[in-house]
Amino acid sequence: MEEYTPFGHSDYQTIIANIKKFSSEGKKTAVISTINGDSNVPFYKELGNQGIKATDVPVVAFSVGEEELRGVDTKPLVGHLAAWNYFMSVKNPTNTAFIKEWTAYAKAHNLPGQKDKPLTNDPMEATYVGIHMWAQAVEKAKSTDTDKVIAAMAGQKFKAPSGFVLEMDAKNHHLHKPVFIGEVKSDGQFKVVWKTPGPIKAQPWSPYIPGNDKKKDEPEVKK
Amino acid sequence: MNKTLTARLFGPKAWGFLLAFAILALIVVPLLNLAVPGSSPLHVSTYWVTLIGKIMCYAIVALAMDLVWGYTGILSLGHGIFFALGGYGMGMYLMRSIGRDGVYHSDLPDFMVFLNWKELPWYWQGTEHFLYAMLLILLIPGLLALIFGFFAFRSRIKGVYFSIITQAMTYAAMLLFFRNETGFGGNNGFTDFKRILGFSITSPQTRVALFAVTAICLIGALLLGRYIVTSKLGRVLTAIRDAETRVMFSGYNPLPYKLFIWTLSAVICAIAGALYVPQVGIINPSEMGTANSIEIAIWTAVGGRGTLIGPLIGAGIVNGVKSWFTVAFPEYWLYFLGLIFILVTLWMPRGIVGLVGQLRERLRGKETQA
Amino acid sequence: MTLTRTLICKAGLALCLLAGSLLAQARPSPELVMQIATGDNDAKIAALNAIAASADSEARPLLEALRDDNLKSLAGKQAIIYDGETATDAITGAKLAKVPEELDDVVTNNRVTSALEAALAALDITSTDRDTRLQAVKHLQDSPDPAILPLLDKALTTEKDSEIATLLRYTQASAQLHHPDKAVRMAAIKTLGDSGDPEARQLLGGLLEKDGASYKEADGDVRLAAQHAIIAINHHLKLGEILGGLFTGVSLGSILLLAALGLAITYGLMGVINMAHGELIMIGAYTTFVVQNLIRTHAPSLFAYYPLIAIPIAFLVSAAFGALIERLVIRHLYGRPLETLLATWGISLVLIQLVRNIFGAQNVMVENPAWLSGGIQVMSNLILPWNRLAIIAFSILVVAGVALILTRTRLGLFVRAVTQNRQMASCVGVATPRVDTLAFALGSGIAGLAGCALSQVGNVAPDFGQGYIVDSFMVVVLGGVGQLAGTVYAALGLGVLNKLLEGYAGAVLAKIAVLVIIIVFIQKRPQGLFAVKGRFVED
Amino acid sequence: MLSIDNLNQYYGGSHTLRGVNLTLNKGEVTTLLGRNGVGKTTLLKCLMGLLPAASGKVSFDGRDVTRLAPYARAALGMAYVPQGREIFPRLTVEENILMGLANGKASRGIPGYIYEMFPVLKDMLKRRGGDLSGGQQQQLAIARALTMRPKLLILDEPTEGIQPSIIKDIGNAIRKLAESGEMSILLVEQYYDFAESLADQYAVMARGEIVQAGAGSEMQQRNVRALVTI
Repeated sequence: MEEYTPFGHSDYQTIIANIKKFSSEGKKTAVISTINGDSNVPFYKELGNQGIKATDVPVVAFSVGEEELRGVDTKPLVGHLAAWNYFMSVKNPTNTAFIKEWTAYAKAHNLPGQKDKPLTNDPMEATYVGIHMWAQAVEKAKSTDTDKVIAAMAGQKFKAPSGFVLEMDAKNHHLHKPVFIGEVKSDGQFKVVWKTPGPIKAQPWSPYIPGNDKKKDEPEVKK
Repeated sequence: MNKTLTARLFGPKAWGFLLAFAILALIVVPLLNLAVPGSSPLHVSTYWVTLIGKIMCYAIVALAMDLVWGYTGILSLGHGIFFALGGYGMGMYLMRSIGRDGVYHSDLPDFMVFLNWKELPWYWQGTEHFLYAMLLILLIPGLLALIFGFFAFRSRIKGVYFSIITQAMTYAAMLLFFRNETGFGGNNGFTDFKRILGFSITSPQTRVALFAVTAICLIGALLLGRYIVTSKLGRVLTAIRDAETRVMFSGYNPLPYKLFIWTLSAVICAIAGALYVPQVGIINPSEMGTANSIEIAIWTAVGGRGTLIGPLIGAGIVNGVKSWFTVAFPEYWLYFLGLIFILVTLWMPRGIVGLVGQLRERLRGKETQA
Repeated sequence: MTLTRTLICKAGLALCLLAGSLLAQARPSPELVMQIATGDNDAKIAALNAIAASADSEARPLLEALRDDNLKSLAGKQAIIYDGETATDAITGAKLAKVPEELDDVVTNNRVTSALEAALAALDITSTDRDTRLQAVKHLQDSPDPAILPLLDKALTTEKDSEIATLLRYTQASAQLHHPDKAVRMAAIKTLGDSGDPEARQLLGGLLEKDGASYKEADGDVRLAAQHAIIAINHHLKLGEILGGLFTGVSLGSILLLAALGLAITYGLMGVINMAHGELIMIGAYTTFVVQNLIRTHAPSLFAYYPLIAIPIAFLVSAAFGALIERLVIRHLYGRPLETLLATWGISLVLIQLVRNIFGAQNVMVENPAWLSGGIQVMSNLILPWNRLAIIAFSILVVAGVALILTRTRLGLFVRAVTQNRQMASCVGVATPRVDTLAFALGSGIAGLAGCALSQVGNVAPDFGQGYIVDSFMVVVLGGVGQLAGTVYAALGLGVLNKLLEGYAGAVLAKIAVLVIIIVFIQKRPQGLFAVKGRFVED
Repeated sequence: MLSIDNLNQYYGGSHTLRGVNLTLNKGEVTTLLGRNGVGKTTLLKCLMGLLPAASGKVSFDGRDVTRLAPYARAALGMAYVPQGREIFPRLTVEENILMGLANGKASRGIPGYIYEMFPVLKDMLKRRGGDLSGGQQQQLAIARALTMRPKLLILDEPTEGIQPSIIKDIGNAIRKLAESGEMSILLVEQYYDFAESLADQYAVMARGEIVQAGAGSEMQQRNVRALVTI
């Protein structure tokens, strides 16, 4: 079953009803949610109020993180899952420092919302890593010229808040990152229930989709 | 009032301005961009060429809007659809021009490969031919406007009602284009263009050529607008704007007049969209967003409705300020835009052109007193 | 999942039988405790099921510790319950003198949590508190396991409450489908068939499956009964689906109605196209958010009632904004509807940015209080969420209130008179500018009420009003200007139509179809559903 | 009571009122006569503030009201029964009459004398104004104006398109109101006999000007009929 909604859709009654019907037909049901942005709130509210529990029909979201859950009452959502390369709840010294830095920044700049409840999330971490890597590459290239920096980017390493040293693939310039799966906790944070042992190689093409085997993960070298 | 203003704007002085603009756009800017080295302070960078080219496209749209709103009193809140359709028409041609140079080296556009389409949908057939694509750019928005306008005007839907249903139409089209199944690249739209008519789309020469073509179209639209508003047709349109019922009692059927100007406006919009896409390098359904179409109206209002030069000034100023504001004070851009909407409608009902006129009148009044 | 669970249950049953008498009251065996603390997830589930079957109340501290993340393991050798202060040995219950340092969390996943809830429910089934028992039996219903049959039998003998007893009998029947006695099986099938529950359909379907060449259920009579029961359930489910579809339509309609009602007033009265209407809704929602936060910090005891407290405040705040907008801007633009449209669009942009600067661009959390969370189970496959029911009721109240104001008050009389003939109303002494301001404030206040209600179903963010503006206009235009009844019918009609189409075509196409239908409809009837000849329709 | 002093008004390019002067007295009926399109209705609209005066002055009860909004004039005691009645079509008869109380701070009941004067309205209180016949609507419009307890009643062609029996009723009502001595009445009429029978004072307009005025008793003698009929 595959359903799409317009951007900004706010009425998930029918879709939730369809999910319930699907799961009541005895198939083991999980929901993969690619809902983006604001629509997550009405989706999860409806999910909670229609009595769908994570223990019956778990929802795995690909774009719901700490920031999105800020606007949701998480109590009914405990146990639903999200997959990211970083969670705020990851415990390691780099992350502790990262959160502290952000908290101080949000307070100092009086960011609305953030100053009362500073949150970090995966896209923030990715940007943080990205900018640092770029800075390293600029230092290495000793120039801000685009092409030189691109060349210097290859193989850059950076100790990320996720707790691992990330590396930019020397050939396809994707990042090697760890993957975490987290369960929503009642405080809007995630409890990591599964993780990769370390960063995994970035593959733009999923080997699990037929037809992708011919697609190359690394571009041919430009002549 | 309108007539005298129009006449004045097309007096010898105005022709002089037009000529100066043509020289500037067709000779000076290209020279300063291509021939003057980048280190020279006189050099006009490609960024500026693209930005001004983009704003000229907006100016054409504002002019098209003015023909229906300023001169005929029909406010469209959905002109974005015609702009976007023109853009999509051009985009189809540009996608096909990529050929096998895409990421997947397929005959199909990249997004179709990505979405596992096996062959080109029927409505994409022939879009690799430039002339056919140009025909589509004129015909599709034109036909849509003609059909929509025919039913709306025949039912005598006017004023706010008309505005709202144009908004609904464009909103529906946006939702449609957001779908991957529609065959226009879903929410990503078209991008990564490589060449146009065999020329590299990113080369400075192509950019300057596109810039010049846009300037020519702008001048053409302006002359066409002038021809229309000074003709008998133009006078009927203004009469429809001011008192449609009286026009009907005088024995005119307003339908063909309104339909003509509405369809023409849509086609001009589409041409602007087609010129816009190769310059900015992307077209996606957000061009059909509600806010975009309403902004078109404000360009026209800021410059001055019911004048030909007003919309061009309005589009130029609002978008010029926008490019500066969104970089310098992104936080305050919406305040600024919102206040323009409020202040212009409250205190400058005739826009900047009207303001200039008012000032001039006041000045002249003082002179005669003295 | 069902299959694996049954297998594990069987393993659990075996363990229990080994452990001795079924309902023994003794501490859970050290093997079970260690299995929970250090075993893999399957082992944990097996152990939890065993505890569920034994319904051993002595196991409660262990289960609760697991639920609260307080169960720890020490180097995989010792299971320890650590509540943040004291540590006790999970097997002996003895308090440890010193809290060990290297405690490992016992990690659970959704499957383990599910088994844990069932085990806790098994303990709660004999609780003296009715709600606790009800919750417990609902949990058990999800995992009917022959191992807990004795437990259910015992519970049924003492259960006085009919609702709980029905659920218990249903759960009992689910567990009895493979009972050796044919009569018991037939009775169980009948109970399940009457329940109308989709889960029961699965269980019954299991009887009809073939295991190799022969049916799993050898007896033909039983199979026939099962078939009939399945048909009965299907009918029941179909009915639930139809009613559910209707409800979602009405629910969406009530939301559209709330969003559009204020607009119907401002547009109907003054011909003002208020593009900032959505932002007035947004202001109502943010007011609700602020009220929620203030009550949470200053009067937590009233928290459950915060939406009720927020209702009048949201009304007043939005009404004040509306009055201000009318006085400062709209007042100067009467008779120029298209200009009003642009100016109010400008106002909406300013309001959005204002809220963004104060509250941030992200969503803010507006919680459903307990009485607006969850729903009422009407049929096995039909839950009516409380927040949606409340909004339907609320919209009825608001419409009734507006109707009363318009027909029974002086302001209402003046508003109607001004709508029909502004000049004459002025000539008989109606201070029209004041009526304009008040009417605009009323319309804006109703937008605030809508915001308050919408905060209970959707997200609250600075630009969320934009999502409702197109829909609201469609409702008003479709309903016809100046007609409250038209607005009500249009909102409900659009809601039901939208949901009906969504069932066939999906959300995106349904939305497009509805817009196209409206555009075509307006061509046919430019005055809307219930048109009265109004001045503003013409110009 | 009301004095109009050198009032001028323009519509588009044309000069519609040219230096109009007129004074109305308490307890008197003043009839304003003239052919179609000479500016009678324009003058009334200027008096009520529905049209702006370009120059000149209107004073009422000693106050300058030239720049006041219609509702402010109504509050001072000016009541207007326009041409074509302009009752509120979708309000009930009762609500239409109640609108005459719009000035009052609290809502009072409909005064009893209204029903004495127009008994037909009493049976129709719940009907919608738009459903009434022309004559009934005219009575309703006058009733609405009288509910305001005005000091000046302005009537624009109350006999237009009305059956004779009702014209008689209306004439009687106007006479009675004038005789009560509390109110001044300005009556615009094309129906000469009706005007003459009621006039204490008259004025004739032509091309935006008052071309003749005098006491009602002189109308016949000065052959006013010839000035207003074609």
